[in-house]
Amino acid sequence: MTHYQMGNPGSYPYLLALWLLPLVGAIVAWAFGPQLKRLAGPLCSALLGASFVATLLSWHDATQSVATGAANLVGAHQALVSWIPGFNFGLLLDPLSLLWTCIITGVGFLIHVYSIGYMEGDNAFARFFAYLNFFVFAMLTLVLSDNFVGLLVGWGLVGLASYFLIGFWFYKPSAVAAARKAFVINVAGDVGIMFAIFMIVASVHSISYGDVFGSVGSLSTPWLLAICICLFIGAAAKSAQVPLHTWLPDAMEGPTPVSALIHAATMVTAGVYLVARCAPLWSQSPDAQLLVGSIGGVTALAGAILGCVQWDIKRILAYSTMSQIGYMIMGVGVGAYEGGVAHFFTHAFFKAQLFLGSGIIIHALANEQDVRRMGGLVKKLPFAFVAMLVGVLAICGIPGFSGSFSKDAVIYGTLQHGHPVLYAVGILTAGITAYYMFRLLFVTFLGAYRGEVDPSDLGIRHPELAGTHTAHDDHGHDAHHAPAWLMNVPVGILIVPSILAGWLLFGGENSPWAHFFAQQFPQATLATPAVSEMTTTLIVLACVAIGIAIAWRRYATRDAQDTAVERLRTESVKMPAILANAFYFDAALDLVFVRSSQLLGTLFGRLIDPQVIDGAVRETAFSAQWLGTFVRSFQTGLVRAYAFILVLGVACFLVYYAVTAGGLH
Amino acid sequence: MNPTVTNADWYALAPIAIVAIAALVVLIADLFAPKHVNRYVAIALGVIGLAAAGIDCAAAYGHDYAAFGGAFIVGGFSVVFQEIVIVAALGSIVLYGAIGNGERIAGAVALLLWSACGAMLMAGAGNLMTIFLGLELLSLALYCLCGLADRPTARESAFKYLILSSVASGFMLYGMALLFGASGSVALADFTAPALASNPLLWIGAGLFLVGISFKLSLVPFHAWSPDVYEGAPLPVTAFMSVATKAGTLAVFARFIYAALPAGIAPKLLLPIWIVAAISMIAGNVGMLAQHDLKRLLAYSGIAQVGYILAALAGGTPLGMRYAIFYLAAYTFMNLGAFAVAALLSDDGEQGSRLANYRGLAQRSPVAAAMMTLFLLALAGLPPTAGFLGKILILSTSVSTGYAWLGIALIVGTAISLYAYAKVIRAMYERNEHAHAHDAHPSVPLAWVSAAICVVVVIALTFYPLTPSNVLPLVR
Amino acid sequence: MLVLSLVLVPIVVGLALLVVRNENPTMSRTIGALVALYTLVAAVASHGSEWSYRWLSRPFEASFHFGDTAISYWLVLLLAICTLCAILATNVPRQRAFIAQMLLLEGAMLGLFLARDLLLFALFWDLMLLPVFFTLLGWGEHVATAWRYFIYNFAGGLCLLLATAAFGMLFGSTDVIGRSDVHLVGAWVPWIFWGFAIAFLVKTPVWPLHTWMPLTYSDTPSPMVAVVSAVQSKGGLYGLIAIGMAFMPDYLKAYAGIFVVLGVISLLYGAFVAVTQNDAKRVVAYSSLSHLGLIVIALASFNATALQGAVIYIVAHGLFSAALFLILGFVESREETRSLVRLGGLGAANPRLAGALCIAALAALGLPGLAGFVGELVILTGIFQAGFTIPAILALIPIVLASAYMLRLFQGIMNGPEVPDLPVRRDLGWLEGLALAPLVLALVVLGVNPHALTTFDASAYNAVASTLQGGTR
Amino acid sequence: MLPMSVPLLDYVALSSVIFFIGVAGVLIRRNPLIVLMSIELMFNAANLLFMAFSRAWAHNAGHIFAFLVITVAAAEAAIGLAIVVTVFRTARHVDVDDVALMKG
Repeated sequence: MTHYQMGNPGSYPYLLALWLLPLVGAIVAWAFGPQLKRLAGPLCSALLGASFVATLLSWHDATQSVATGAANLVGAHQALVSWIPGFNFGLLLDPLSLLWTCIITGVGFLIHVYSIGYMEGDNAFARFFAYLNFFVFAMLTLVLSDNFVGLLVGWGLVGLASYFLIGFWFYKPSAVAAARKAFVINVAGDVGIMFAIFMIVASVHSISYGDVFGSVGSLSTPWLLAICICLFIGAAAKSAQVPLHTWLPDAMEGPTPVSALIHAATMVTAGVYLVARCAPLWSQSPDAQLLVGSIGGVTALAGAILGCVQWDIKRILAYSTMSQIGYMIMGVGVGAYEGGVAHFFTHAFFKAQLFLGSGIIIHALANEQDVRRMGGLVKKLPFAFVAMLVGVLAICGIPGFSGSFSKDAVIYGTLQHGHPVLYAVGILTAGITAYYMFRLLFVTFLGAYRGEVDPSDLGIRHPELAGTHTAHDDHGHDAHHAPAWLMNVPVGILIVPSILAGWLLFGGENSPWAHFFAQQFPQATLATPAVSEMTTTLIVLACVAIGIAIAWRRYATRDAQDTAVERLRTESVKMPAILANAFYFDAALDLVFVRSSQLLGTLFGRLIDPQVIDGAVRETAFSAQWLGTFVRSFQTGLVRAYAFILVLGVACFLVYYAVTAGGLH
Repeated sequence: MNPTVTNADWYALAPIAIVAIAALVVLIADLFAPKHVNRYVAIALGVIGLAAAGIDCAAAYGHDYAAFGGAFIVGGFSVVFQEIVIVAALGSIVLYGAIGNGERIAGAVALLLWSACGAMLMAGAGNLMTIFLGLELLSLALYCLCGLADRPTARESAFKYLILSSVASGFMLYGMALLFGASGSVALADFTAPALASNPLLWIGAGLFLVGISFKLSLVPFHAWSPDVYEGAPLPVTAFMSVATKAGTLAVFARFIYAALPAGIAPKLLLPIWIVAAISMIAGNVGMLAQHDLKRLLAYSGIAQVGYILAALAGGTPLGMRYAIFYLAAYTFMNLGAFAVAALLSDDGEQGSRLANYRGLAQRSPVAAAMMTLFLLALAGLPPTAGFLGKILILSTSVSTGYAWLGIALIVGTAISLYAYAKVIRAMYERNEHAHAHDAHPSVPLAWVSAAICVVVVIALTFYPLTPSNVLPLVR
Repeated sequence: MLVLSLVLVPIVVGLALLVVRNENPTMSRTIGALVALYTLVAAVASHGSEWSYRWLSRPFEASFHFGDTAISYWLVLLLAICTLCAILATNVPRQRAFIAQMLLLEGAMLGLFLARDLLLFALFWDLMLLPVFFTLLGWGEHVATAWRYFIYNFAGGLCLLLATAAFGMLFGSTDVIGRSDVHLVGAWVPWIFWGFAIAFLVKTPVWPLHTWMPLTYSDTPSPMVAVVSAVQSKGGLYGLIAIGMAFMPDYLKAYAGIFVVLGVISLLYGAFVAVTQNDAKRVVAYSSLSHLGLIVIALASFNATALQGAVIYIVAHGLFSAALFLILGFVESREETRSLVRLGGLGAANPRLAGALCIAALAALGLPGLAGFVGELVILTGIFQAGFTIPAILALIPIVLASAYMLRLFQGIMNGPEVPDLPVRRDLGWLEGLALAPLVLALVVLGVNPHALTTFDASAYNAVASTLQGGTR
Repeated sequence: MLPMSVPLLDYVALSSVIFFIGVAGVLIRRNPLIVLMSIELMFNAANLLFMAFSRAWAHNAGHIFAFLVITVAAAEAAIGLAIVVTVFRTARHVDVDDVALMKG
């Protein structure tokens, strides 16, 4: 493919509208927050809803030209402005960005509505919605941009939104630290993309997707690999891939709707988007594919393993998110773009649902997040149970639920693209996923309520560190409770796609999904694996069954339910250090980057600057002063001494003149 | 040599004569003037005399004439230097009005005027005798002036100046004798004979002659007298001495090196002077660093400033001459201005010019502090002052004539000096709640006026760089 | 004449303010703001006009020649805006004298940027040291700082003086800034070049000539340091472009390695130190070292894109560092400390202050969508294009560090639990808000649409122009 | 020119000896009067030289110069003595080294 075309150029007012509406909402809610008060939530939600509608309308516009035969390529491309000479900015709505836009605006809308209920009574209600809308705008910038710099702008802005929202309760030191960590790691990722842009500009002299992808053939293999790696650094940071994942669990400091929207459904999948978007690059670089696929696999496995040992309900979901994104990255990494992207699609629904479900629990338990202090909630919160159950079934890949289709597509895709090891990793991870998700479900909902048990009996050593947050006092629950439906309806709506979304993939190569993306991704010639797709599904199912069985045995049998308190304590206390410390990734990053920077900073700032450089200056000044005193010391005040100096000077003169005059002869 | 003396020869001496006669008039008038106005009479007569001399002198600009067979040469060169001397004398007489002792002022004014005569004579001196005469007239009057204060330090300064200056004069005189021996003539014009270029007598004689010059210019290592004498002498005398001595001596020096040397030997012959100038730029500025007395500090500053002026002359180019004169003129006003401000603030006591008295000046007298700051900045060579432009011009000549090393010495010296000047500025702007030093003469209008004039000139010279073209020294 | 009035009005009014006896702080602030506003308007109105009057004809030609050049136009605007904002934000003891110093500083710097004559440039170069020096003496915390500032910068100024004199002698005229037919070569030129370069590098500053800078920036009252860090430091960079690059491109190219190395060291060094400083103003000071190091690399890389980026970043850095210092000044005046250890939790009670600090800090750390990012990205792209791969890679590290120290700064002041023993809080007043609004607004506008900054007419600089033509785009 | 019975060089040598005796006197002696006398010695050494050269060149400028110097030296001695008297009026011992109020 020597020429890469990005949709049909033209003017698409709806496209512009869908992009800018959330920005309007953000600015209005931010600027007039005190005046809007509680109206900010509905306003921002409405704007986002309008944005969703505009998405559909603009897609309609985009397909219009195909329908009338004016073009054969589905997509809308609107050039906007020349940012700086040579850096032109425009919007691109093609199947890939449409998918993301739909999730961002659609799921985003639901989460907004949910938030009206969840954030009710918070002091900074309007600010919250301003941030949320700003995030949506940033994320739309990211996915709708038609060039790498626009992508990077969006990339940075979503990081900022994420920073604001993680640190939303900025009076909590832990939230502040988590926000900063997330931001800094994400900037490290931005820097990767930035460097990729340098390389792209240096070789292609353009930042437009069209130009870049059109001239892939002219890039040398190492150069292409370098670009891919740099891009992937950005993707890894944003999508919490090993080893840049450590910010994601901490990011759960933010309000739960934030976790649902940003740290599950949309922002963290930006890495997937990037790899899928740059499919033309990756497809030409098998080494990059292997690398990305492997890292995705490792992340999937590591996330799943760490998910098994968490107690904070949101951290469990966070690790599961990390693991699922690992799947997606693995999929798009090895070249199974439809599969990876599909998993993003289904994951957005069921993970949003899981988070929102857990949000209902947290809300109901006055911000209790530790599953050890839950239990028996099935009777208290039946709706939450249903929501969580559907989510768990979907994430585990139980046939018929959405997750099964997409996950199988990814796992099978690895084999199709010739990566049997990753195939095995995918299957194994599926089993572990089933284990920890059902563990979550059982511990939370079955047995007796343990909220009144002394935390230390449950093995909770540092309640404040273990995720037992009782301090969201601003987040008052007593005053005007919003109607429960505000939180329940969005969750209820999400149940539908959580179950059904996967069916779009039904039918393999003839599925609507495959048709939709037919023009989007480069088609590789696929091997015909020894194992069929059906067999794969069965193997996965077997693993899942084993996982569920273990979870059942450990947490759900009558016996286990009765001895839950001791069980949980033993498990908490005897957790292997390597797991408790999450494979020491945090410590290693801290040592290598944070400590060393601080050491250098201290060395420069405390020693070299004041002592060595400024010391030299002071020494010079001092020696000037000393010279002054030295010169003074000749001024003894004695006339004869002065005369002596004078005569000495005369002697020098005379010697010079005598010698010079003598030399003339 | 033309033995006949015409009227034109006498007219050439007219400015000097006017000043000398004015001195006599001052003395006579003092006998008759009532006691309570006698100081004003003396000052007024002195100012009138100097002004008349200045006007008469200016008329000679552009009319080059070698009077008395070349003994005294009038021209643009001598006019400029004489005017500088007159300005210095005017300034210091005014300062006498500000701080002087009423009973002795007539004598001091007269001596000052005679001293100025000496310096003016030097400005036009065309042979060794005139030079010696002018030099001694200048010096003898100054010895007396230095001692004209009822302080031990003043007497000490007179004594030190007397001894050391006489020794230097002795060396210079001996050098003159050798020069005479080499050339058979005392006229500067006769030293240009090519045959003299390799005459050892000329070299040694010139060396001793230059020693005398260096002493009067207070170049290191012949500078030792100047800090003590400047500190001890009455403030107006210091002001006068710091400018007039330098002006007169520079005139002699410039005439000697520009017009009185056999062709080709200047670079070698004068090398020691340039080295000494470079050392002065550094050592003078370094010497300022540890001073606690303004007059003493300005003495060291003067040592360095002369170094800068010499750097302009090093190339021996006409432009260099002009820039040296420009810088000397600028220096005259900066220095006089600084002394004028000092006179505003201190009586002429032992402690009068201690830097400690300047602490917190900005609070007590912001305008005085601002003016002093401007003069110090000008001495340091910061814009928007003539010092800045003067340094640029000097740098440009020294760079273009192959004496870049003098330019670098100038830069290094300036950098050092800045620290010292800034120290004074800092003291003035220090916020001192217990500022006890009283300002002795806070409202002497004459001193204010002279300081203000200096401010205007120092700034104006930056924007209208007067570098008169007709200033090449002549020998006949 | 309008151009001339641009320089003279602030100086004359400043001097007049020094003399008058009226101590009403509002009056002085109003007068100062009006003058700054006048300079802003006049700067726009006089764009492209010139005024000239012969100064010297020997030993070289020199003129009082004022007029903006393609690049200095932006610096003049930046200066006028920063001064206006800083004066609006001024609230110090002895207000009248302080405003007078601010106006003198503005006048001197306007003279510097508007000078079309090298000698005039040198004159204003030294002149602009004085107001800062006097401010440090009168309002600074330590006298030693005033020394450092003065000695370093004056030493640089002396080198500039020497080089200017040599330039004049060599070329015969100093009336050259903005001329395109000046191209110096010869045995003397390297010396001249370094004379200029040292002055510029001290002023910028660049490691290891920087130790005056953190002291000065932390000791000077905020309104003054806002102008100094935002604009005065750009004098060096402007000089590098308008003099080094324009007249002696061969030497800038020949010594590019030295500049790049110094730039990279500054870049990294400043960033690492900023991470560990506890004094809020020093964090920003060291971040300046880091940011301006990048611009030095950009200029040395001799690449069209990098140069464009440098101009953008010069303006952007001016805006955000002015905003940061003003905000830190507000914080300091309220809480009487700048220690990040002591401060905290101000955001809850001061949302507007927090918002402003947030935007400024984000611009400083190069957040996409704000002006700092544009400059960084374009500079780095250019550097990389020019083949300086290693510097480009190393320059990425400070970006990450910047996010760390800028967030530490922001969070250390605004976030976290409220500190009980800090004095009573008061959010931004309308005047303070008015002072910050133009800066913050400009950061956003230039971030979204930096186009105006990139369309400067570089043909005035022959070497620059040829660089731009020879650029890859 | 008259024949010279004594070679010029001898005059030069003598005058330089006298001159350096004068210099040494200034440096060594602590009595201000002797110092003044030593200075006179230096002047007179120069005078001797002037006379000698004047004769050698058969040029009267040297004679005139010498008279000038004698006059000046007289004035100088008068002023010098006056200053010495004012400085040492109250001192019991007359010592150049006692005059050192100002230094540094």
